[in-house]
Amino acid sequence: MSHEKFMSTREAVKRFVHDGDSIFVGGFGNLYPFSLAHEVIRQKKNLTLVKHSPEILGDQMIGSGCIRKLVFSWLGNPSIGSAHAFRRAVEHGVPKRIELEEYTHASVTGMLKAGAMGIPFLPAKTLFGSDYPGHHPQIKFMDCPYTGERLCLLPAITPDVALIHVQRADAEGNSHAWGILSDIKDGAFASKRVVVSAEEIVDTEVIRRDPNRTLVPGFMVAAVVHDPWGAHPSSAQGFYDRDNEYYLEYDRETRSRKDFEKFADEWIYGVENRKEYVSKLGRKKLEALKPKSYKSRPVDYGWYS
Amino acid sequence: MSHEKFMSTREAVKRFVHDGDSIFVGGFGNLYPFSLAHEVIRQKKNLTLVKHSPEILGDQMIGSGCIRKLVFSWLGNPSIGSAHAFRRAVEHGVPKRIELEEYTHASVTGMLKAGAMGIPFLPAKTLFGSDYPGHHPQIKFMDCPYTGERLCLLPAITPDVALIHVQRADAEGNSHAWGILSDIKDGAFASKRVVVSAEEIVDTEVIRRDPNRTLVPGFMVAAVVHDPWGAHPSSAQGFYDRDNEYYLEYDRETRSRKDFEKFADEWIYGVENRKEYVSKLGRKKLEALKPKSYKSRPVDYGWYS
Amino acid sequence: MVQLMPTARHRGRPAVDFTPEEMMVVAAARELRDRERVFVGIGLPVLATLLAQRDHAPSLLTIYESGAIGSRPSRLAMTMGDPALGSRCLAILDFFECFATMVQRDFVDVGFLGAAQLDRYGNMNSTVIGDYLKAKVRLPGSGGACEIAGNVKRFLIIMPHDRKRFVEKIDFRTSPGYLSGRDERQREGLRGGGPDAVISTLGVLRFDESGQMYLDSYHRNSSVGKVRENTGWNLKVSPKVRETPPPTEEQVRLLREELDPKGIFLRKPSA
Amino acid sequence: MVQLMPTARHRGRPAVDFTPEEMMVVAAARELRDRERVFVGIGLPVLATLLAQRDHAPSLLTIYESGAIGSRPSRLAMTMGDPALGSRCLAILDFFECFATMVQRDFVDVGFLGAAQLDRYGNMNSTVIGDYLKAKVRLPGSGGACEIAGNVKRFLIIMPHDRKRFVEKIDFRTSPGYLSGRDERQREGLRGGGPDAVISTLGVLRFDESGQMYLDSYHRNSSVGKVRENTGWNLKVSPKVRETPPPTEEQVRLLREELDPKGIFLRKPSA
Repeated sequence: MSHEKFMSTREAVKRFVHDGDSIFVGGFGNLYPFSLAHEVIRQKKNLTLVKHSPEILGDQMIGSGCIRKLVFSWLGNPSIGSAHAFRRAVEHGVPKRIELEEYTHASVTGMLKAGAMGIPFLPAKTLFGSDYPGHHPQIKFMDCPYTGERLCLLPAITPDVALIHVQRADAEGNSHAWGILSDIKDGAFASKRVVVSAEEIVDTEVIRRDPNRTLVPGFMVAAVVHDPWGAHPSSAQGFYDRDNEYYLEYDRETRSRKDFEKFADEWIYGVENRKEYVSKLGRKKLEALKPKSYKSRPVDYGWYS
Repeated sequence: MSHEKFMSTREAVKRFVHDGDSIFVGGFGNLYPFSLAHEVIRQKKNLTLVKHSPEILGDQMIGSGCIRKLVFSWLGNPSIGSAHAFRRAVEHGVPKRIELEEYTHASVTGMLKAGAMGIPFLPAKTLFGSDYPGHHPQIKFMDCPYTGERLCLLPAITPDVALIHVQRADAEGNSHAWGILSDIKDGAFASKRVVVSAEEIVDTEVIRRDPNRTLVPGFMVAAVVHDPWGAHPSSAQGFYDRDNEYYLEYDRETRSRKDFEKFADEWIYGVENRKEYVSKLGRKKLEALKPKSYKSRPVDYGWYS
Repeated sequence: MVQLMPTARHRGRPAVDFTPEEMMVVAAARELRDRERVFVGIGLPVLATLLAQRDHAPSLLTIYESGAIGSRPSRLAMTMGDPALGSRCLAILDFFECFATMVQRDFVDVGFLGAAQLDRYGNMNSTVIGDYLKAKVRLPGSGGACEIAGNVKRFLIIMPHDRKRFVEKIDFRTSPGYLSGRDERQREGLRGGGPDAVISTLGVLRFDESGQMYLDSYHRNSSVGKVRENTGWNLKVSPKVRETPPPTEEQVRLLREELDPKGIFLRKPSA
Repeated sequence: MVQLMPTARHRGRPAVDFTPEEMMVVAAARELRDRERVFVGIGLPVLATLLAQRDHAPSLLTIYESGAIGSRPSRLAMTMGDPALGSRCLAILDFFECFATMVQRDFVDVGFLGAAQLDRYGNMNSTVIGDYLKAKVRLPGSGGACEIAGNVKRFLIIMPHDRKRFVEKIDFRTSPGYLSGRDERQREGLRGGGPDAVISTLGVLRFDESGQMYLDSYHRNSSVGKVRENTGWNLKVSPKVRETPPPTEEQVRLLREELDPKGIFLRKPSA
């Protein structure tokens, strides 16, 4: 097997994220691909972002002017409050207006599920009695031909590229992940291309020893990047905790456009790559985020000969 | 936590499988619940069986007169040939006529998926150009309101009870399984009750150390049974191989109704439970079916405090 | 680590010293019954659930939106996707799968919701203050609120009580309560029982046969008058209205010493 | 264990001694290109895929109906759900998921099918001989054949060649070929390219512009006449018809010594 998919974060974003693309980012609290997203910001792409809960990853992309359209269902700073750049964009068009296509968690992730399943829509029991469908006529309703009940139809979304972060992958992109997996699999399967960043690059043998742990098979992966701490400030189950101080700081220090830019200058533009970012975080911070160990018991797949 | 769900195979089947029920059995080559199915036969239930590929487990239930209706997509003796009892039932009504509701693999499992998802139907791209829909008007077609393309609709199936076999479960029914999982999860989630048999009963701590491995959460499980070798003659990944000799013998020795009954007398009615069945198999056979070891590497979930 | 040891429900002396937030958590915990399956939200709902497990509902099953089932967090979870929820739980589902196979499939007994605005029928806005296309204040949005409101057997609303939030007319209907009454909720194709109770900083409110909110009890240091004053419509009051039974000393101790010892969601009482 | 070491394709001396089944496997393997994603069936298709990987397509990706992706079985798999496929593969999908996210989502390049009856348009019957409601011979049924036929980019049919199987009219249409021609296949809403080739015990057959089968090459010890004799309709023959290039000695050696040493799917040649 060749390792032609294995490359730097910069090259992966340059080759596989294009202006005008719709991009999906995986994760929920756990495993947000911050390193890939920061590189997208550094390369000043102009994108549609599809993500039920982009939280401050989305806020940073919006504040940096990378997002022209947002397909989402929740955008705040979790447990803390507002995502300020998002509010500035919506309330004041700063730094630029963004188009909103807004639904709910189940509808945005259901649209990706439909995309992953290769069907044009998925029926669901949601959005009844809500004002969202009135604003977004893509949502249709029908009477079930079997039960007569009213159903909401979620049209498929198939993003151009999925950015995901996982705990370990081989050089072909076969990706193991654990803990809260959220929409990573559905989003990756729905997308036309997948870019994976991983805490560890492992031999394919590690993957083959536990194929049920594979969240995304390598054949659908375009690029593989080795980015330890690539999900910081979100968590990576077993590797590090969410950095709550960062989230609090982000809340305090991005309340104006000028402050946001200062923050971005320091933490996004001011570093070349995740390696520099990590050394800027400092050893003390990194140590504080590491959990104690709590391991699974191995399972035996058996060698059949 | 109480252990009120933990019981004998006989009690589990007696309490949770009722005459007239529709039952689902999990697995595909790997992890067929043969022990539970044999107990169903011993208790002479009268059932609808929902299973894309019931293979000889279904054949034994049909031959024993337990099945009045079959919802399926393939029934043979894999790699060997016909399922003789199934053929006798369909071709000659022996030992009794069975009603067939017949589709394809993706349609039967898609109907269970719809049931698991809590929606009345799932659109799919299958069954076009096939004679099945003409025989089974439950299949409807529609034009997609988004793309205009023709879609096949798979109505949800929600069986009364799912019988599944897994590698390990705790006494509450939280079930770990690995290897080829097939339809076990969708079938269990679609069903009103779940009965689990397991190779090993483990402490809940083993489950909590690897929650991504949980295929079926205990809260939806009605009964848990400890049945080592419970999937024989099919395989249980890591525990034992498929018993090909059994399948060949079954092909040779069930070609007439009389021969079938002799076979069933010996291997189903002639044993009280799986324990007797296993000792009848004999140590030599059991040893021959055990694979060499091939273990996963543990993963670290981290202890966050 | 949270132990699931039950303690008797209303046993123990009533506390004298407790905060409005502590009262809310205790009142919410009381709404939960043993063995129920609870769709938990971060913040006060987590505390209410943990307290109920310690207090009277040891076999309560938690389901987090992130797909973690039966978590026993070794510390308070800060977000739905917190690794403290992903470690040591019983099962983890994918995100959409959790909605489909748990909420939509009818496995959830109780949900928790909050909102920026609430009307008399329990309809909620967590999307925008002002016009949707010309936001005065842009809020985070529905998240999973709309599907919880539209599917689970019943849900509880927890929120601060003032006239900006308890309003005659909400600016945007993010999540349905009873719409304009229980009948309309059913006609609209909504499932589940709708809002069961509102636990506010001032009292506990429930819904009558028509689906309209009424005051059932007011907390210590609140009153019927104070609640009505802080409500943006002419609020109905139960003829049996009374003071909300205060927390027990043990409940307050559990909250302060074991469940939120760092005061992350429950500010410590000012000395 | 199967090594993915490529060997040159047509290099090596043509074999003199080979069985019709070996010819079929080699002919099928030749239809597979490197890096294609193949939906594999048990039996001869497994052998064709393993042979292609050894012969000229080292990066062929296998997807089994059971959801196992990239398996490297340490022995021949006896069923789709064989634990030899579940161990040492790259990923495992659930059963319906494999259909949805692989076949329906258009990730599959090539599929393999067989049938009890086949007509000139590549339509297949694997359900019943006789009337569906009064079966003369009840066959196992579609399995996944119908969805493979209706979705993958192209598929290959492998089956024994005789007049009972190559028939004017099939008793039941389990899986669609070109229906009554390529146009109708498209009109019906079918996806994928339809049948690409039939590899029979007697020859290799392909489909013309209208979707009708024609003989492209006949195997050693077969002939145009023998193929037409064993076909239940007036079979078209390519003007360029020729003998199917025989396997190489190395291909036969691989099949006999490494891929199916026990002769599970390939009977040994009678001495």
